[in-house]
Amino acid sequence: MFQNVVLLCLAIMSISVVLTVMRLIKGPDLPDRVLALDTLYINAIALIMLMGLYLRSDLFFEAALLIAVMGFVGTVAVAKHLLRGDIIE
Amino acid sequence: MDTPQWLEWLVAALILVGSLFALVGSIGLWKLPDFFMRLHGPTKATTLGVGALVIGSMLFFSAQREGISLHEVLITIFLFMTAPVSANLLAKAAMHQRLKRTERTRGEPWKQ
Amino acid sequence: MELLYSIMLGVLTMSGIYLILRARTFPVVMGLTLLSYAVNLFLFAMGRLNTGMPAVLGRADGYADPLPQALVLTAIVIGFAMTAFALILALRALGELDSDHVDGKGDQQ
Amino acid sequence: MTLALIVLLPLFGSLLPLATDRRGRSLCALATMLAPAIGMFLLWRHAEGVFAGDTLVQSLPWLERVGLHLSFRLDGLSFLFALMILGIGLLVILYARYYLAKTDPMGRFFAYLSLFMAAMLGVVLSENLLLMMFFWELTSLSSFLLISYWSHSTDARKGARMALAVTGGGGLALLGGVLLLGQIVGSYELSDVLASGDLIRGHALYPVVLVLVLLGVFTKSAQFPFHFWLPHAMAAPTPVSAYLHSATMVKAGVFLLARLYPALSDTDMWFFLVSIAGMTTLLLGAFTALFKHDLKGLLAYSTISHLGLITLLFGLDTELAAVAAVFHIINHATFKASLFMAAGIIDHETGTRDMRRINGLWRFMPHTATLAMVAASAMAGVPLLNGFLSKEMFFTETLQQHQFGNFSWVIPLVATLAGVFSVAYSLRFIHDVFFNGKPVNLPKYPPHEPPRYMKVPVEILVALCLAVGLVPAFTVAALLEVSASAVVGGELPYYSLSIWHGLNLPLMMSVVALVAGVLVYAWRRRLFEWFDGLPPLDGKLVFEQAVQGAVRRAGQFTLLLENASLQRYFAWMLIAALAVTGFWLWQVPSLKGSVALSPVDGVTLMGMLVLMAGALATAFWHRQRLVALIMLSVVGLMVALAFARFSAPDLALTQLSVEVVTIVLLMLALFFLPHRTPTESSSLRRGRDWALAGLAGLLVGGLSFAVLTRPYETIAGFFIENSYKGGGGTNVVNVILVDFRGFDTLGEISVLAIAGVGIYALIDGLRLRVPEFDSMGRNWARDPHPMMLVNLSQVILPLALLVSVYIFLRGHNLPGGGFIAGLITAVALILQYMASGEQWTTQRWGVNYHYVAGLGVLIAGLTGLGSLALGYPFLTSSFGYFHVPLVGEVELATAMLFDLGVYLAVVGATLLILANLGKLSGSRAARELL
Amino acid sequence: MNHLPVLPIVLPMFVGALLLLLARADMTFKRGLSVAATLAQIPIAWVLMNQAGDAVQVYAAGNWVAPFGIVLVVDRLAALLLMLTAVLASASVIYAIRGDDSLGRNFHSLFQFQLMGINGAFLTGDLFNLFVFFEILLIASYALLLHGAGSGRVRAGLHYVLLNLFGSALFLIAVGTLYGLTGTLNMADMALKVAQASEADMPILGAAGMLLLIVFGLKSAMVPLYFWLPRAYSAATPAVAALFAIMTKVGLYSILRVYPLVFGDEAGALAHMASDWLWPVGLLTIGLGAIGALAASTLNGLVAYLVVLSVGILLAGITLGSHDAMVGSLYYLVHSTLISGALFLFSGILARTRGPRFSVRLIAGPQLPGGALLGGLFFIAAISIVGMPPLSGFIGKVLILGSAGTGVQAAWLYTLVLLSGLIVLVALSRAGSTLFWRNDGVPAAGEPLDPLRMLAAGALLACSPLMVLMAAPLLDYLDATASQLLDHAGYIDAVLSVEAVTRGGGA
Amino acid sequence: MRLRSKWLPHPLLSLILLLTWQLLMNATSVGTLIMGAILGWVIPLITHVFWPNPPTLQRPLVLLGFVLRVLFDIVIANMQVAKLILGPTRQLQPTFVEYPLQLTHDFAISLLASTISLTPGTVSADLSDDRRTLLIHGLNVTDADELIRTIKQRYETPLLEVFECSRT
Ligand code: NA
Ligand code: NA
Repeated sequence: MFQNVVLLCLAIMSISVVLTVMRLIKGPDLPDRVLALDTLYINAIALIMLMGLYLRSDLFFEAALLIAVMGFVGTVAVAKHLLRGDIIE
Repeated sequence: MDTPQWLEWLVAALILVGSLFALVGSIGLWKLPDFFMRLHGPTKATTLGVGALVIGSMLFFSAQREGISLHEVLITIFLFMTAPVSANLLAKAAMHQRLKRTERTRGEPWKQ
Repeated sequence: MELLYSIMLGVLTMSGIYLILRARTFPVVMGLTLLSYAVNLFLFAMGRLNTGMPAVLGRADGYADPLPQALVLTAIVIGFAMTAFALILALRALGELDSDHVDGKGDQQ
Repeated sequence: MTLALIVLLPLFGSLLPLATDRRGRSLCALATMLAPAIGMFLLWRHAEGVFAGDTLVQSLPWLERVGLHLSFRLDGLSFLFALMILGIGLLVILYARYYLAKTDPMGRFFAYLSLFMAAMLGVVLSENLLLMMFFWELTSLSSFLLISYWSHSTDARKGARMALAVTGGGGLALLGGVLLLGQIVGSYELSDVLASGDLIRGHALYPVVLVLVLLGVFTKSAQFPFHFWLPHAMAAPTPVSAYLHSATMVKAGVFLLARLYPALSDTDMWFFLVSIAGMTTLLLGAFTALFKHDLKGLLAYSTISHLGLITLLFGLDTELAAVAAVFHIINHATFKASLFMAAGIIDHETGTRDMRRINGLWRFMPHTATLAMVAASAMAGVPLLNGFLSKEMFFTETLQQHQFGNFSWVIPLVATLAGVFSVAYSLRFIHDVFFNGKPVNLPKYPPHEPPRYMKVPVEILVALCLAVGLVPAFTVAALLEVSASAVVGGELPYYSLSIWHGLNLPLMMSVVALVAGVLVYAWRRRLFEWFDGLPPLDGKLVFEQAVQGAVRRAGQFTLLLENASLQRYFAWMLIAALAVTGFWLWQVPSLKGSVALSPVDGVTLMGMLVLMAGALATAFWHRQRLVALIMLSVVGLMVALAFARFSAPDLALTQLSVEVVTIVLLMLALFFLPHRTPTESSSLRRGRDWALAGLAGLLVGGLSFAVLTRPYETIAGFFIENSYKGGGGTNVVNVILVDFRGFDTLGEISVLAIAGVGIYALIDGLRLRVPEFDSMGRNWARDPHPMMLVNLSQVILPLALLVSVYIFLRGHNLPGGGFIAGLITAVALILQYMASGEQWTTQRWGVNYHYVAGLGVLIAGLTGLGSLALGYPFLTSSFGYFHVPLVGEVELATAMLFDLGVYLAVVGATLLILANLGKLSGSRAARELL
Repeated sequence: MNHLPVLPIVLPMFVGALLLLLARADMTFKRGLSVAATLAQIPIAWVLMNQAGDAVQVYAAGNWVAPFGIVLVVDRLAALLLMLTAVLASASVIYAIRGDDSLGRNFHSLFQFQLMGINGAFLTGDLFNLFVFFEILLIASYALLLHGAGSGRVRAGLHYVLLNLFGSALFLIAVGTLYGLTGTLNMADMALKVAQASEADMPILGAAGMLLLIVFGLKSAMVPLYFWLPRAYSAATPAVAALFAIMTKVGLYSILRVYPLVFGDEAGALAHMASDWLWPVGLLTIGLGAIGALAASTLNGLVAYLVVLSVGILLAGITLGSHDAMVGSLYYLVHSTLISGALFLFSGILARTRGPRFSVRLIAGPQLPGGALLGGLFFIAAISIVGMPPLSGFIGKVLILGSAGTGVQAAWLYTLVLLSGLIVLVALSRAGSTLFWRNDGVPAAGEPLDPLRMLAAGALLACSPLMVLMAAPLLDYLDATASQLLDHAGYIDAVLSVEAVTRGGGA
Repeated sequence: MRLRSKWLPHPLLSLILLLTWQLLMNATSVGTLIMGAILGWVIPLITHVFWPNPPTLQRPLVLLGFVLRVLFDIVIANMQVAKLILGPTRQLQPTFVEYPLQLTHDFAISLLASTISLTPGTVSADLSDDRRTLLIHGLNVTDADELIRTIKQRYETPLLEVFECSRT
């Protein structure tokens, strides 16, 4: 049963990812895309956690943590790039 | 180690709620008419959704092993810390790019 | 799964190669990045596609072949170093030749 | 090894003139003469044996594998040539002592001359054919130096280059021929080769060998159509001409013809190739010589003609013809050397060689004139002089030929015709120079006799012409006998050297030649006019144009291939890769192997679709670079997820960290680069590129599918088994990285460190235009350091460092490790740079990342070195579990120390790259604040 | 325990890393350290040459035996190439310390890492490890090629780097496929596995093997993958270009190492699969190299094409496959590497002497001080590279041609080698007479001859007559090298029978 | 704070790090405590150069209450936002609101801005250059003044207490 719930969640998250990617492709502007990318990162955390639950393995915690960190840094970089061009000034 | 039934239910509920919140965030991202409005979806719903998921996972793995598993909470904390800053920077970028807003919007964004 | 994975590799490779064949440094570097993703995934898959078998002793019933994983790790790092170098070289070329054409043709503006 | 000594003495003797250059000209010349003089002596010591018909072979084994031995041979033929080379060489040295101007560096001249002499001696004295090739090419090289002695003159340079190209090129062909000969015979020793004539002639490769050898011979001996280089070699100082074009260089060709005569002759092919080449050359040279106004030009074409004569004689392929050929070699050497020297004297004294200006010199230098006239008569074949004798023999032999069938009369006709012109140009040399009115506008006037000793060599040579011509039996007979018998390789048939053989056809031919020659000379003005009306055909021009044309075409062709277009190079490489792999993949019976496919689940399908969409979007939108970059990071993220999905958490972690750093890097670069890519390639080109890309995709996808569906046996079990036992860790991937294959990792961090250093060097001194507007043409936003970001980054840094430590420490047993930890640290620091700026951060964090990167490599390396002390191989790890009170079991492994090195190298290299890149825009923020 | 095999890799690595730590130290000290470390490679290589003469030396890094760990394998061939590298590098670094090294940052560190990569590629017995060392030598070569920057270098460097990045991708795909089917990375082990591969796997293995050939071909600069080389080599600093003379040989070495072993006699359908391709490719490379040399407009451009040409000759020679051909090819390899190195150095000296206006462009230039000496040495180098006697090129060509037999192959080889010899002769005599003899009368604007630079170039050049004088012992060594190289079973046995050290081993 | 010194620059941070270490290790033992303590001591020593102007905590308990309130609000806010998103979006009333700040300390302002972003339908879009005004975008704001009042009362006041009580 539990496995099925996890699978259901995975399906929900898949829809979520698809919506996010649709926005990513559609844009229309760069900030939209960056926002979608940021969301995609967070969705990815969910996917990873769900996968861990499904496999009953906690080996994916670090990956999730790292996605959070890296997603943030990536978003900051792009946003900074949009604002100032130079991200390290 | 077997997980107690009630805990499984709880975890299931938590992750289901979390997933749904994340979905809401993504729906918002897709559905809302302008960038500034779309910004609200992911920054809140998705963050919370993932937060719920993480807590579910935390409970699950605490039951799986001896002692509790709390480190998942770090992810939630981290997301709560960073989401506002991302949103802030993206909003600034959007204002800088003078993105169109829905006509209903009151108030003015600032010049960057 | 194997077929899907292979198709994915094919598409990834195709996109990378198409970009490599462009005339400007930036797309080429992006193409190389895509290509290195494809290559890493390819190398990785040579240990076959395993589900739920991380090669951490005591954490799973079976273990995926750890060797390709280690190789990919090395390849990722090296690929990063190389991409970085190529990119900065592209900048240097921009500085020296005033062009981002891969052949340094001075046709800016 | 006295024979070797004869060769080696002038070789090393070439240093003597260099050493004595500053001590006076006479001493220099004397020093140069030392080696040939000793050589003469050594030769004389062997004379007895040679004249007794012995063949002396002295051999020192050297390179058995190559078949190259230091073996020398002295028989009649080589004795004759060595004698000429040394004898005329000595005379030329004496002559040159007076000929060279004070400003000409004499030491260098004599050094080259000595070198050349050594090379010639080597050619004629070698027993080993490869050794002979050694010297053969050395003659080309040293003559190149001699001809270009006056290198400031364009003619000298071009003449030398042409001579080198033709004779050196011919030498290469000869090398081919010699190698094949060696293959056929199984030895390069002349004794073996000469004894294997039948074997060689019967071999399928005989025609190839013959053509290759003849190419060497004809180029060297200036046979048509390779004759054109010789006249232009006249740009050399006259002593050089006197030496090279009488007794030596050009004679090397006919020498070889004589040398290999027993091995290669006696076939139709030989006859036709050699005799036709000789005949053509004979006539062409004689004819052209008449029209040369340049004194040396006349002699040059005369030389060509006489070489043609000798070649023709060898081509006639009878033993008597061979005797005649050898005889003419001797005669030509004496009269031509003296004529060149005479011409040199005239040039020396008048300052010009143009016969239209040089007239009536008899009045000014009767002594020289007499000598020259005698020598020229010998050249013309006037009776009582040596040239007459060999010419008579030649005429006789031309009449003995029937191989042309009904056209056999052609040979004597050509011979007579050449004789006519020979008489005519010889007459011109005498009449036009020494008589024929008064000199016209000479640069040096009045000319007078040269220094006494400058004439001595000419006198000696002319005396020889006379002596041989008058009393051949007492002078040359014995020498001719032994040398000619060495050529034919056995007993000689009867021949007579007497002057009078009765009133026979050859004599008639001589008379016709003499009379007609005088007539031709008498009508020369008409002939000159007619000749001037002919289209100019200068071999030099043709050659130069051919070379220039070749260079031009080579350039065009090279540009065609190497058009400096990376796109083209990539396409070449792709096509090559597709071709060679396609060749094999085409042969695969079934791409799919025996292993069943595993099922696809929805989430994975979705992930892969997203990945593919991202990849395609990157390619499609590459013109909008930032958009493409965002798509690229989608792909990066999905790749990480794929790693996680297929049981590789370590890879997922690594991919994630690397991906972000890469994106940051790309963005840093994008600041300076245009934000849009212009449309440059045609749709056809894009179509081609998509097609190539598609094929490459098929290749990679196909390979992957083929492998994934095939059964699998691997050494992986070993790693899983020994990871804990032998490596002390439960994360097998990490143990492979830091232990089983630590060497790879050591290399990998070296790559990182080098990249960091290399990039640092690239950034150093780089100046880039800082864009003042964003891609939409607006000013950049004002705020360089958003406050919320600054504050958050400060909070994150310590936390990230903590996480780094965590990831680092667990790496050995769980996913993580030094590399990922290093990237986390690096990313946290980069966040500081992004949030607060490069200067702000550098002020607070003045770490030299060079040190960090270097230290990382050093620590990792030193860890590996530690095991050496214990007698284990490099990089052997050791680990132990220690009980610490209160804490419990603690594992200490050298692998951790190694991993620390990795960590430092990663941090150092990454920041070396990124932080320095940040400096590129200078202190823009600071400037703006002012 | 004999640790010598690891030294040619580890020594430059340590010195390279140390030089990073000394980034701000006194230049004289860094130069001394770098030169000493490079010179030290010569005795190391010498001892290894002797050791490898007795038996193939196998060193199991990390004490993990083959095929599980990475082993270093020193056979005569590897040792020979180590020696060649050591000599070439010594001359290059000595040349560089007269100023070329300060044109950019961190020259000596990069130089040492470059040596690490090259030596590693020669020593490793593991295919993936070979990839790693390729990357080390590549990344270092990128940086060294760009040392001193300038538009020419950057332009050529961009192509060089990007093409090689693509090459690395192909390398990984090839290695991956081979691993995916054989389950091993050790070359000796892989040879056994390939020999046992099933019919259905053979074509896949073949495709992977050929992909690898493209990678090695790119490094070794064969047709149609050499296009990057002329511009890159002629753009590089002389010391770097001279060292790069060994780089193409790394590609050739890899071909020599991998194909006869893994796809050799035992490989069934795949036996000698590379040869069919390499033969025409080699011949084409000879032809195009010669044509390029004729067309070159600068001296170092010309020399770069001579490098290409020599690759063609070597490919053809290697493909002949016989023992004798191998001996000849190895001799020619040593010869061509050293002499093209010398020519690059001379070219650098000449450029300095002629001054920046003329550099080594093949146009009339100023009157050269010491032109006779320089011209003389150039003349000797040219003779050697053309393959004229009495220098090493002649012996090399004689050996290779002599081993070609008298068949169709020989016809092609003779024709191309001899014709290319003629073309190069014309090209070099044009170049030499223009550079040293034609002058427009103005005195040189450049520098006087530097004795140390001359020594470096002269030392390399001196190897040519030395290789003739010492030809007998050298050929003996090469003879044994070829035997060892063709004895695949011996190699495999040596690699796979190496044992782990237990209990301290006994040093 | 007396504890703050050259050798222990940020005691609070050290404590947080010690706690985080326990979280990361997913266990608490003597070993993890020792290690956590070491890291909690060393890392601030290394990183304190990046903290030029650290905040001073006056009332930790108030902070705790604030955190709990915010967490509660986050949950509520999300419910509301979910409703807004899923419902008809045409009736939404997006608004930019300029919020006058009382807080002056950088860190506190950041905290407030973050809080606003995490809670009901608001996102902190920008901070004025003089750091006196915060620009907030509301997803559905009917009364801007009401919003300002709510924020001031629920969030800014406690933060003022925690970080800048001396000035309130
Ligand atoms: Na900057
Ligand atoms: Na006259």
